[in-house]
Amino acid sequence: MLWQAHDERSDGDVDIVEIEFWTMQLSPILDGYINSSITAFEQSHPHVNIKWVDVAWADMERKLLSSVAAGTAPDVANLNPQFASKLAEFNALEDPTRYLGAETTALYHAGVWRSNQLNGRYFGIPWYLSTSVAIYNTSIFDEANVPFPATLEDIIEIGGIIREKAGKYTYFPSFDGGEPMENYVLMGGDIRNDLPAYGLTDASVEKLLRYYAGLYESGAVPPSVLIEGHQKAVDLFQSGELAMLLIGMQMLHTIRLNAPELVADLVVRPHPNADQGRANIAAMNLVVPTQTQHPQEAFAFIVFITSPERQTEMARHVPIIPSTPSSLEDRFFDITDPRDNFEIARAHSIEQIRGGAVLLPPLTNYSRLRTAFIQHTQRAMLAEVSVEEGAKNLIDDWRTISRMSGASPN
Amino acid sequence: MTSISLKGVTQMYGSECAIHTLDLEIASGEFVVFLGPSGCGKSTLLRMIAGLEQVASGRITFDEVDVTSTPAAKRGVAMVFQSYALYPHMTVSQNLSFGLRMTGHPRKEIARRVERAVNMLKLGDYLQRKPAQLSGGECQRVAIGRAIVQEPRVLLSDEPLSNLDAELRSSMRVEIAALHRELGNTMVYVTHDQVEAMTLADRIVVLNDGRIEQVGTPDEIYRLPKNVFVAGFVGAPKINMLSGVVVAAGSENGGLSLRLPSIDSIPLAPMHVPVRSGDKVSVGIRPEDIAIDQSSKLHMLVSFVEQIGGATNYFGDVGKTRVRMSVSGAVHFSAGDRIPVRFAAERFHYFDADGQRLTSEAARA
Amino acid sequence: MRAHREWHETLHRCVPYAFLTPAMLLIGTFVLLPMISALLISFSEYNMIEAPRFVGLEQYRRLVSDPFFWNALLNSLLYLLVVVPILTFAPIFLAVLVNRRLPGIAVFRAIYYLPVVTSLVVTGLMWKWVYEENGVLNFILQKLGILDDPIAWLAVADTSLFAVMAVTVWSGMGFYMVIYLAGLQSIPKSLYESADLAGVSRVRQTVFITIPMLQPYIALVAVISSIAAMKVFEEVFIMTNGGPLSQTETLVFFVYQNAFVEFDMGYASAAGIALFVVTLALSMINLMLSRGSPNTGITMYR
Amino acid sequence: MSLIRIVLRYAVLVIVASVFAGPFLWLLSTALKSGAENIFQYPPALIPREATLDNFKRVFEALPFLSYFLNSALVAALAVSCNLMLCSLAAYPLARMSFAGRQGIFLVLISTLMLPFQLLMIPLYTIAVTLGLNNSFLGLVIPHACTAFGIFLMRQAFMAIPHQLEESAHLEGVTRLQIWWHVLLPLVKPTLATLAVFTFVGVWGDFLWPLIIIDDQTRYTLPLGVNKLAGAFGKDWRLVAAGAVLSIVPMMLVFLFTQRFFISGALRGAVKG
Repeated sequence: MLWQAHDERSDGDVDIVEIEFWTMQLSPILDGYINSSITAFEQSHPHVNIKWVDVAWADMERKLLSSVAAGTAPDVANLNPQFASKLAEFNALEDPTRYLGAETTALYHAGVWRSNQLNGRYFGIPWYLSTSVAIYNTSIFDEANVPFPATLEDIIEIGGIIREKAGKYTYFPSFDGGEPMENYVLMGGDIRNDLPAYGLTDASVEKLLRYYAGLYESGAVPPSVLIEGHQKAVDLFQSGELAMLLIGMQMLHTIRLNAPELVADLVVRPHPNADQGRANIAAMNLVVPTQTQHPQEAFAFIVFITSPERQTEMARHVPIIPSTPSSLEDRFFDITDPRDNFEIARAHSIEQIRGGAVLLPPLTNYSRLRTAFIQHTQRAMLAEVSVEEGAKNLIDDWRTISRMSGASPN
Repeated sequence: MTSISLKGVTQMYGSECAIHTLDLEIASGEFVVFLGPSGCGKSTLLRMIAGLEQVASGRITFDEVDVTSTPAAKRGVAMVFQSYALYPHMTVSQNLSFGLRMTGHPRKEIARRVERAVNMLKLGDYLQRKPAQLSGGECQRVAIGRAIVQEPRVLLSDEPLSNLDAELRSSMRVEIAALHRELGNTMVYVTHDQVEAMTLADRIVVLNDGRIEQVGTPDEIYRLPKNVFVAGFVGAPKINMLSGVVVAAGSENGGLSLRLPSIDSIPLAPMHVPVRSGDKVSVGIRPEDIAIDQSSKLHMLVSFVEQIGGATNYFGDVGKTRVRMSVSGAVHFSAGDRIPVRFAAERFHYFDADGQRLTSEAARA
Repeated sequence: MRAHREWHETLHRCVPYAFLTPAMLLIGTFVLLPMISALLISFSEYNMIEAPRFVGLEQYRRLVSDPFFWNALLNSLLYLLVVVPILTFAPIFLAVLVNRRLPGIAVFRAIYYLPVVTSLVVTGLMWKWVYEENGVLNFILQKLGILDDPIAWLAVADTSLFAVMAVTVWSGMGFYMVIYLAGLQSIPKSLYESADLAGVSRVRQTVFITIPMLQPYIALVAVISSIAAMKVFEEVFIMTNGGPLSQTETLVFFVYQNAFVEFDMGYASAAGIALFVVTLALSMINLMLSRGSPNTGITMYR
Repeated sequence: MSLIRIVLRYAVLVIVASVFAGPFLWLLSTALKSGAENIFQYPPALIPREATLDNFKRVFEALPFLSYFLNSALVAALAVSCNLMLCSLAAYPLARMSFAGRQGIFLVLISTLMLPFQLLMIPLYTIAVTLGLNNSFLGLVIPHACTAFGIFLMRQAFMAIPHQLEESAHLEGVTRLQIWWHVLLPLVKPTLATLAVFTFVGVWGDFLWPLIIIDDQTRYTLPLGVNKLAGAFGKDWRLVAAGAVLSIVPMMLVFLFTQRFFISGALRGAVKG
């Protein structure tokens, strides 16, 4: 290493800085776009060399964690806010506001930008966004002769009828990611970093647990929700065994690919609870680990690749919603074919994102909270405990965890 | 031509003593057979000479040179194993030449030695075959051949014939004897088969329980067994061993006879008997030293008859004593018969209470 | 002369170590060193981002009072209890079945071995499909009239752990079959020939000749399959993710969860060391019970 | 064998085979299904309506699968030869020589089998990074280059060889190294073949470690490729299945080729009685 440094210095002004850039599952679909973005950036920053590494969605945490532990972390990484907040908890991520001016940060969706902070420090820059819309298989609803649910709670009754009349399941509430907690907020609850037990209340937790218990009891959801995630939901829906999906619009492409004959029966609607003023935004972040030697260049690259122009361009290649609201002004996002499910879904998504928020804030000890939340929700769902007792246990656990981390002021 | 000397050699397995302090001299060019029951330590002793087992204490010398800590490979010995130990993945010819090739002998030299062994053992017909395609006898020949090509100072054999059938065994015995004459090197041979030992050995070393019981020519071993063990181990059918008290019994036969636990008593030889009245002794009588004698007062009640060609073995009781008798010729009696028998008292072997041979000056003469 | 001999002795004594050196260097660097590191980490608090902080036996204290740890330990032991006997003995019959020169036998061998060469990721995907409510297993059982209503095998608490075990058995059988096939080659044909002459049935021959003769291999398989059973992870990770309600959480799953989901490497290492101790104890018992003790088979010669 | 016996035997063979092969038929059928067919229908359709090799073609178009293949093959070849060599070397003294520390070394080796890799991964990665082995083929080989399991297996095999074979070579002045190479190794060919297949399977299917140690896509191995396939196309199961089939085929070939070694009667006639 020593001789290398010496070499560089003797070369004088040409100090090439290498920025390692990790993305989540964008290759090979976005190969062309990412590579051209990198080339464009390198042309405007001749002393920077971007090394792109693409990692599968499911493997990012393991791989990033190992590299952080071994001191070989990338300079820029593409993470979801939950994982990013875990790293931020240990001060492993640079604060972008130290490097970016207000005029730059103002470019991003304000609600999403604000959600990227933990204990008063920012840790990431929003890249692209998505939100769940409702996709219905009309043939099942027709067979059971029921309307689409207007709220999440409606699914219990409608699902019961569908189970009885069509012999199919209606809904697959996945337990991977933060979905149960997001639903808690969607149903009127609140999760905050600055309150004891993160602000959970008996009444609203009971309401959520009652909802899950109801779903299970009425036969609206299959038992496999206990062991599988949203991928299973998509597979079931594709096989015509599930009546509805609450999922990002990009899944329409997958469904089209795997179950082509289903497309004619599909109807896309906004998320059932979205019209009550609460829509959840799922954000993808770009972060800079503190191990980097070149934060300046790393942030310069992030600003470049998340710029409104680059994001609009990106949306032309893959079904994402840019995190820069000005991108959405582009005519590209208009509906050109009113019968195209995907364009409808995108319109709904944009609508929801404009008025929506990241419902689940970054939390200290997130994964422990999540594990406890899911554990108690599932117990209540299987009626192993009463809804009241389940809520009490859940809040007790959260209180313990919040005290452990010292996150709350009590 | 190498002489071997073992001095105070012991071997332990854990805390068990496998070989007790043991001395042995083997002369140059001698054919020595270690004979004994299984587990007596004869293979261990052989392996110690080979260098395959370490010596706990004591010294082994070859031609006066201490080889106790010389590695097996450097002692110039070769060994024929009971299991043949042929390399199953090599042909006969590869098996023969393997060691020489590995130790970097010149090709011509290897060819010469292999050819010599092949001629000596008539292996020419199956040089290209693998051991699995050979009969037991052929495998044995190859195993011997492999030892010969080493041109060893000492040729060791560990029960080499015990896996062969009886007929092959006897013909191989002849061949091995011829081989020793031809090669003339020192040979040490382990067996539990007394016939092999008797026919092959210049000298026999009888081993029991990690100790040498007797060393001697086959004739000495048979005629003058040093103790009860040797007497019992060598000779077939087994020697009769009668224990009793010597008593004075009238004037007949010098006045001594052996009183057995039963009422019977057997008169002893007239003179030169190394015992006195009142001694407790064991008397060994080889089955062929008992004869049918119509004039005898002793009778044997036959319980079993065994016809083995040239001779007949009778098993039965004299009084209350079990007795084996071997008579040349065909069967005359059968089970249930009473035969008058006479013990050839002049051929008795006398042993004391510890089983050691009793010898008087006169008896030895 | 004497010096020469001593030098020779020394050289000779070095031979075994010379044979071992390359292997020990590699294993020392890439296995033992990480092992020691894991042991040290188990005495500290370590989130893999900040430097480890020594906490003594704290992690082990946590472990003892953690019901999830005990649940995982019990599940692993249950796994061992069910899977190891099957994986130790069933493959013998498989090996005997294909240890014949019959036309096409190589293809059957290959088919039985197929699950072994398939990555557990693919295996998990396939079996999830088999176990589904509208999957093949329910389809077949309903067709045969054994089952009235389909069962979500992996999602129901009563069946989930056993369903996962079945996959472990399925994917391990071929592996042990191959070990036994190698072992079968060492049994002398004459034993079977004489049994044939005595009119002993083939099944009895397997029980009374093959199994006793395979003793060292059975010992090997028993040890290896117990170690493997204690380390079961992928099947669980892919098929049930520990669910339903921790019903299929095994020890290694617990380790993984704490290390890579909770970032609690110190705690995960303590659990890993506990796993190590349990496995070691079980293996020692296993080795002692079987005759393949590490003591056998050494001659002293030089 | 009588005809009935043969028929019975084949019947058993086929029934057992169906249990083992069943799930693969679904995999193959999915890989052969065209884009116009719902692969999730119920009851499950095993026979594709119109079988097509299109999915395989798409796999090769989408990713440099051939180069993943070659990478995997290279790594596997390296790992297998290293492992066979080092394990059989180390197993020899453990099985056949007496020396101080033998028992201890053996126990330590066995005990290394008992810690889960998940726990060793991070320290191992740190060591690999220190040695500059990350992102290299050599780094991929590390966990498979010398396995305690291999040593255990080889030791077991050496122990089964009659001592006299070795002793007789020893008396002939053959060195230990020569005995190991010329006498012992040929006799444990079945076990070597077994270990070769096991090692091959281990490297070929290894996923966790390559994932962590390799960043550079040009050094990807097959499992990483298949994994990428699984994620990259919004879970197009047809492609995933095709990729999985492609990754299994080479291993089947290796097994079919090596399995005759397991069945050779290498020890027959080595020792009588």
